[in-house]
Amino acid sequence: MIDTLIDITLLAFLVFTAVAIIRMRNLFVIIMLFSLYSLFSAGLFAVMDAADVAFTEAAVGAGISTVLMLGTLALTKNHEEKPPSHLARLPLLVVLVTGGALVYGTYDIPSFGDPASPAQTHVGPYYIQHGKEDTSAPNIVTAVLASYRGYDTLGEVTVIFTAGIGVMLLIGGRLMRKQKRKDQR
Amino acid sequence: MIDIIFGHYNYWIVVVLMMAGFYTVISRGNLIKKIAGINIFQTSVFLLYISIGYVEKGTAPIIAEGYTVYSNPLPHVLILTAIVVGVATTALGLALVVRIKEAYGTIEEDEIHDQDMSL
Amino acid sequence: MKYPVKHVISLSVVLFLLWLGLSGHWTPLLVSLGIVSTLLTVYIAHRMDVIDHETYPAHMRLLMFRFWFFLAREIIAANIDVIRRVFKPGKNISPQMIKLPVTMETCLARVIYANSITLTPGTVSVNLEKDSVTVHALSIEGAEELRSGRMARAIPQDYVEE
Amino acid sequence: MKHNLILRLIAKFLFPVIALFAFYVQFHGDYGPGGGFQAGVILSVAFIFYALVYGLKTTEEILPPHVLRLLASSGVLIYAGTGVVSLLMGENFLDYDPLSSEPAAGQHLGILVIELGVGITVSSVMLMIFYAFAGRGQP
Amino acid sequence: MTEAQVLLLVLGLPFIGAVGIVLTRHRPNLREAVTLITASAVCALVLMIYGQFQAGTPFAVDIAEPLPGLLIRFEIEPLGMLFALVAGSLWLITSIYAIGYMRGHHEVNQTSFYAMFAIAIGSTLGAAFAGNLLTLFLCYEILTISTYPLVAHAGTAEARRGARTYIGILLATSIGLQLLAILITYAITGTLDFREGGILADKLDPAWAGLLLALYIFGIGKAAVMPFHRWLPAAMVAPTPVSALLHAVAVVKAGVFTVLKVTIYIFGTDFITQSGANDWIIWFAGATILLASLIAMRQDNLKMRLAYSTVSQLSYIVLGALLATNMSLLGGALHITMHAFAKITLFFAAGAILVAANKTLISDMGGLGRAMPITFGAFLVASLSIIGLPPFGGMWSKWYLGMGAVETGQWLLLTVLMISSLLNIAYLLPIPIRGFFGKTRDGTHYHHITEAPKSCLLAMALTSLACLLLFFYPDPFYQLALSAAGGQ
Amino acid sequence: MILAVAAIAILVTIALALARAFMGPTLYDRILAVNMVGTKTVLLIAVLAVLSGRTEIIDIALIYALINFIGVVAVLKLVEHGNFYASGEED
Amino acid sequence: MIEQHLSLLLVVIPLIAAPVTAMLPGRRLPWLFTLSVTWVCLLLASWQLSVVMNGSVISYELGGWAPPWGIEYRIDAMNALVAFIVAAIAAVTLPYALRSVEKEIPEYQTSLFYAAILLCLVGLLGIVQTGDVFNLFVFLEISSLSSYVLIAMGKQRRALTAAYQYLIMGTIGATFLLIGIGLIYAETGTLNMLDLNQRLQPIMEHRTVHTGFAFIVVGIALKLALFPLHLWLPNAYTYSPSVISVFLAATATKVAVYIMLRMVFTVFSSSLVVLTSYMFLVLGIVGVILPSISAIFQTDAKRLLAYSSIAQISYMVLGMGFASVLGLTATLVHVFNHALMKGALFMAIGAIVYRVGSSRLENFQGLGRQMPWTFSAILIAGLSLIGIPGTAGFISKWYLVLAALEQQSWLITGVILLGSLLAVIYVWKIVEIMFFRPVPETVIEVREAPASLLIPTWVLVSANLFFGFNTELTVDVAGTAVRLLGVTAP
Amino acid sequence: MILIEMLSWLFIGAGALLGIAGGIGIHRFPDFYSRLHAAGTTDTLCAALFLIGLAMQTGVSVASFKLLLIFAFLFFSSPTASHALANAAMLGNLKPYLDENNADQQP
Repeated sequence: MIDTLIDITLLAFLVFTAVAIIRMRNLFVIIMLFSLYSLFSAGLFAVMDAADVAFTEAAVGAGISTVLMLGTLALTKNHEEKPPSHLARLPLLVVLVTGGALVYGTYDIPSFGDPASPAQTHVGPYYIQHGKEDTSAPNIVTAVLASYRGYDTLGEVTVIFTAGIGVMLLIGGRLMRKQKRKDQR
Repeated sequence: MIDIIFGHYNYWIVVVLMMAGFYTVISRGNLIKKIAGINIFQTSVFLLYISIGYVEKGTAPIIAEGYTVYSNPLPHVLILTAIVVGVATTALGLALVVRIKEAYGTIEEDEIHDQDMSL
Repeated sequence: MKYPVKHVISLSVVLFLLWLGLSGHWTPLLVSLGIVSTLLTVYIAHRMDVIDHETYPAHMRLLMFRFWFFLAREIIAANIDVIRRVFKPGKNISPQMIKLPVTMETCLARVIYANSITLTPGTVSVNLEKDSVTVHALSIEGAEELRSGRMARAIPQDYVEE
Repeated sequence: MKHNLILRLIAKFLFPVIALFAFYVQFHGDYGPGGGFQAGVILSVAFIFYALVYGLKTTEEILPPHVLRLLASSGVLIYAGTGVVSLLMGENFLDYDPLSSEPAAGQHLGILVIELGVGITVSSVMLMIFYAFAGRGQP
Repeated sequence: MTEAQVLLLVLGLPFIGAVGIVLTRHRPNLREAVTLITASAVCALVLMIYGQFQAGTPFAVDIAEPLPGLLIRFEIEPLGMLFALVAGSLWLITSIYAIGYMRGHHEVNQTSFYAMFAIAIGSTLGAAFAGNLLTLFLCYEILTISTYPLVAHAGTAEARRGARTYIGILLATSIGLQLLAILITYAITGTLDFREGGILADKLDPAWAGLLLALYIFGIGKAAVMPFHRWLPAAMVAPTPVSALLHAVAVVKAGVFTVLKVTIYIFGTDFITQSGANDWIIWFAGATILLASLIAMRQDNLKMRLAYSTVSQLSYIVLGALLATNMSLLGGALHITMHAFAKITLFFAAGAILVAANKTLISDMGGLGRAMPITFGAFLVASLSIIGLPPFGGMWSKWYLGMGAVETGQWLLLTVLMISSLLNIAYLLPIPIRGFFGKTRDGTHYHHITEAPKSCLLAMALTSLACLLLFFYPDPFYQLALSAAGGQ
Repeated sequence: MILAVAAIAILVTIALALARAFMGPTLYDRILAVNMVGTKTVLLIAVLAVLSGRTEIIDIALIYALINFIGVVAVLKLVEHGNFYASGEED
Repeated sequence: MIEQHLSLLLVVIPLIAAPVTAMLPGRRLPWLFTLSVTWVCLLLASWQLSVVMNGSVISYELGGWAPPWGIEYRIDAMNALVAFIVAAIAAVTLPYALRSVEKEIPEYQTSLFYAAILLCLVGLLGIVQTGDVFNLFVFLEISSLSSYVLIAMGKQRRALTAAYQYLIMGTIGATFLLIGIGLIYAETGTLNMLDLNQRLQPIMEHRTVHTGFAFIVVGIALKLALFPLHLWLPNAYTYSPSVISVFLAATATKVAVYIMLRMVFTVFSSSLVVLTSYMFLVLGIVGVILPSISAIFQTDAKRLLAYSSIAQISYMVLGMGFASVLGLTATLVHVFNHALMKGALFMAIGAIVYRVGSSRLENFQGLGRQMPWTFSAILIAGLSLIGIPGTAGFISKWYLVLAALEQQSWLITGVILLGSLLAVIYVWKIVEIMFFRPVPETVIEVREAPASLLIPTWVLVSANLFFGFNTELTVDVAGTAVRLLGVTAP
Repeated sequence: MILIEMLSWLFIGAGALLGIAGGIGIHRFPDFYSRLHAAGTTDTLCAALFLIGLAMQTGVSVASFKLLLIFAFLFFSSPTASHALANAAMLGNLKPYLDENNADQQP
């Protein structure tokens, strides 16, 4: 029961934060609220028994992403968003259609927490039953991440690597020129 | 009806969150705010996944004595990967914003557009 | 900058104990990984030049108990005071901005002083300078209390060598 | 922010703790929440913290960008290399069974190694990205 | 050499020649020698093939199979042989003419001119020898594109505009209508081979036959049936040899040749007549004949007048094809030859006048014939051939076309033909008459004007002689046309 | 039981702090409120961990306590210096 | 023994090569290394294609875990064909890259630039090879992220906004895909494509499945630049460095088409397809005509080609819309052929940019005579784009129209032909300016592009001609692929 | 055992009250600096009470060690953050609301 309460309250916080982010115009505040948003999501993940995800979201959403956004803000030195010049009707329509589709789509989705849903009966249980003896890692998430779906994780590392290369190419000139001088020496 | 509400409120609120993020991305002209919007959008999708993996009276999928019902680890793994992808995208997007600011002197979409047009 | 080997050792020991406490799995593999991790951390810290007596006082004596106790009592009392003010209807506070002299010699002591002021509800150190600290106090009483120097005297000065 | 005495001191004190915590998370991924990615992020955050307090230049002297580039690449290579090793041992890519005498132990070892690869790449890339952002526009 | 190799050689030679021309671009004499040698070789080969073909040797070669069951295939049959003979022999003559003309007129970019010319002829020969509709279409399109730079040769804004109309109409009709027709044909029959008696006969609902035929007739834009004839006058911005060879022989004849091929081998004459597919399209051809003649009368620019004359004459052949009787087909096929020789002479003459006197308007040509008697003499001969008066080759084709009309009882069409002949007289004969007997506008005499360069004169003489010869000795072409038309 | 009460109390506190974060009025008020929400969330997660009995979750609280602090430091550095590269050596 | 791993190595070799490239110093060394890697990939891809050409299927279990618990590589004729396209284009682009990159990218960025190209290749190949929907998403992101960066490396500042726009649109697309995958996962509990197919069949009427399908289709459509969602594409192709325009134009959207085919026909393959086919047909019709008209009015050659790409993509979408054997064959053949022609065109334009420094059409005046080889390349590839017989483009148009005729849809037949006519206009616009406009007085002599740019261009041009005559590879493989997709409708 | 349980309840209950009081405080106080007192200071004690209470529940284990570690960490970081925030506000020229009765005010 208390789980449900926390769940609902955190969801409500998320909604408030999201609405506030849309309405606020000071980018500084937006970024801080965004970090709160991440934090609440991390809390929700924890409530929904996704410890690893909560961990990651806390580290990434509230840590790295926020710092990077602040760094951008420092460079752009533009703290106030311009007020929207007109009511964005088309985006609103698109969003409503998308949202409508999603609500329509969730009608047939198995109930929240239903242990008999396909997701809980098909592939997932295998990992829980065999994960520990297959990989000798009690944390099944790690077992799946690193072994059963290790290839996805290789892709994930590659994604990060790509981002690193990308950022270096885009704004890392200073760092690389230093490197270049060292090479020449 | 009441069953549907209780079984789905989580999804619905998540949908609302997604819409909020999505709306921020497509309606706002400030480049940083767009990135923030994208992040909100993605985080909400993560919530959707985790909701799918949640099991009533379950616990985190770390095998231990005394627990038999665990939540589904697969969505967790997927979302871990997706979070990483999200932060990578954010980093790149922000790097682009920095460059755009240097090149145009503004990070407002309509001002950038005006500058491009006046060429 | 050269610093005593004992700082390095004390830091290593503290960190390794921390590892053991966090880990909870005392298998050979994890303990050896713990040793590796500790050494790596110490190496980085060494490169960073952050190992010195200020942070890892190998000689820090446990006699600081007296201070801790003092601080805890202050914190509790001050908390009650702030709560009272929160619930007191009408005009409940009279904020002050005061400047206090700082007489401590070492950096560590000054930092402890400033942080203690902050920790004690009702007063916040706003700016710590070479020989003074600016404090924002919630009430006249709080300001007076600080002026009296009771807190300053409680800061243990004697454990700092050199 | 170095002139802020309090922060400087606290940073000195906290940095090793955070770094050690990162290593803890790195190596306990198979027992509790965490793993290479989270550890990488925490480690990079520790350095970011140091850079915030002591300045970017100092940090770059401790951990130069070209070393980071090297580390970022090597993390990916460690991961993929593990897969190649399993190939060489006659199994499918990323099948850790042959890494040790018995499959479960092999899996354990494999997971440990690839998590290390993840951690190295993530921490170095994150820090690299931070360097790039923080140092942009530096005189 | 096997037959297949010979066939490949004759098809490949122009392209090899084009490469040779490009390679020798810095030495004009050598370049033109290459052109002449290639043209002679092609002419000789075509004649050789003709000889063997008459002896009964089959020629066929498959190049590739781009689509399952659809080959790029070359095969010689009588109609193609006829067309190849015309194109091959006239290329040699035109080359001779072109050398004189281009030098006399100081044209720029002569290399690309000669090279594209060779490619155009190569694709014309390809179209002539095409073994199925796909191959024909392929060559047809290459021809369109390779002639575009020739039309736009001058590079002036006017030339570009003309060339744009040219390529626009030709590509649009071929892609929009002809390709569609081909695809429909393929979708219905599963083949695109040329077959005696047609391939559509039992497959297509006769009710739709008319529509499909219309797609073909209008889709083959090179046949210039109104309303898709605008490209031909527009292409008159090209240098005269281009107009002569391409717009009197290669391009337009490729169009009507395709029309003949489609009617004979795709639809089959029986199917056309039985299904009534030709009922109404034929009137487009008839109307084109008359309207184009009428327009031609009103043109003062000589080349434009000739262009509209060509439009009109092409529809004779289309008419012959659409009547779909043995006689009319024979007439249509023969007209390819007859009209080619006559019209090329006319264009040669027009070019010669331009080079020698720098005149393009008919109204300026009074008395010019006295300064350039050979040119105007050739012009007269060719005009008479076009009108269809004996003793010139043009008589035969008109005769058989008329017979075809009579055979089917289309008296109205016969009338059209008659009127058209009268109109021909009206717009062609005044030119030589004015040339020989007219006065200059301001009454002066042309002292400074002499005949065109020798090579131009030579070419004109050859073709006008051919017009005469074809009356007395039409036999090679007659035989080929006859076997193509299905009678023996 | 008491843990449930604790959780609710923390949620209420977070709600109050959140309201301050939305209302401002100054930037510093917001930072303050965000920081407070952060600390309280750390507690919430800790309570949750004990509540569910899965003490592994405490790691999340620990990490968040770290990250939150560093986030605030970053914000302050930006407010004070306007950039991330300054070393502060100048004075 | 190694043979069973070759399909995997096709992805893993560039993946390992990318970080190595990032560490190499200088200009030539990274290039040489990347070049050899792409050629090895081409070899592997050809081998793979030759194996599955006869209709057999390669299955590879990553990590030794059997699907659906582990990730599976599942390669049939369609994957192999698309992988071959990608590898081939990469192998041709790399020789071209040397001179072009030297001119457009500063030296200190060279090695990272090549690493990014390799990563993009890894992503594209990974998408194509995998049989797991989430793995597909991950590799999709690798390719997307690297292409954002590569696009942003263009010299003009608008490259930055183009990349940003692409990033936003691409991320929205990827997130939609993620939502779709999530909904489907909630309904089936699996991520393996084959398994999904089987488990989806009995629950096709579920609204969640419908919504998931819709989100997947919209998400891919964003990546595909399907007509109303194409806004990112023109800028992205216009302002990116020449090499990247070539590579992305020839591969990225093709791979997106592949994903669409795979998702719609392998994963869902049922009554839902009928629904989408109408949408595809409508969007395809509009998408052929409007972008073609836009292309006509462009004043920048690259931009013109980009709009033409959108129109060409719509042809592929039309083929999908028919959902028939012929239609899908047409789509696959066009995927192949369009890669050839757009690759050649962008390469030729890149050669001009190399000499002239701009891709604006006004600077192209009279270049035809100064750069005859480049010009003829543009001409031939342009003819292929129009669909003149004898070129590869004709083959795809042929099948497409046949597919339309088969279903007696005269409207679409007309649209396809009209699209070709519009292509005539915009191709001719370039040709005319290059060849028949006099060179402006102010322009100094321009030389023909260097051989290292011309040879790859002409390799593709020749391929355009070759595949216009020899369709054994394209049509046969496409036919096999379609047969394996299990499309039975006429 | 029951004693520890009771003590833990007491600690947690006190912490909860303190937390809520702090939350109300940041709404009742008029300006940033005074709110800082309400938030920052109650934070420390509130967290301490909570964490100690929780640690009592878990008994001697890795978990309680970690809880105490969190406490130690907060104990150092929280005042630092408060101080830094106040410092930044002052440098940012945010004027405090001061009691005008008091003439003693400085800077």
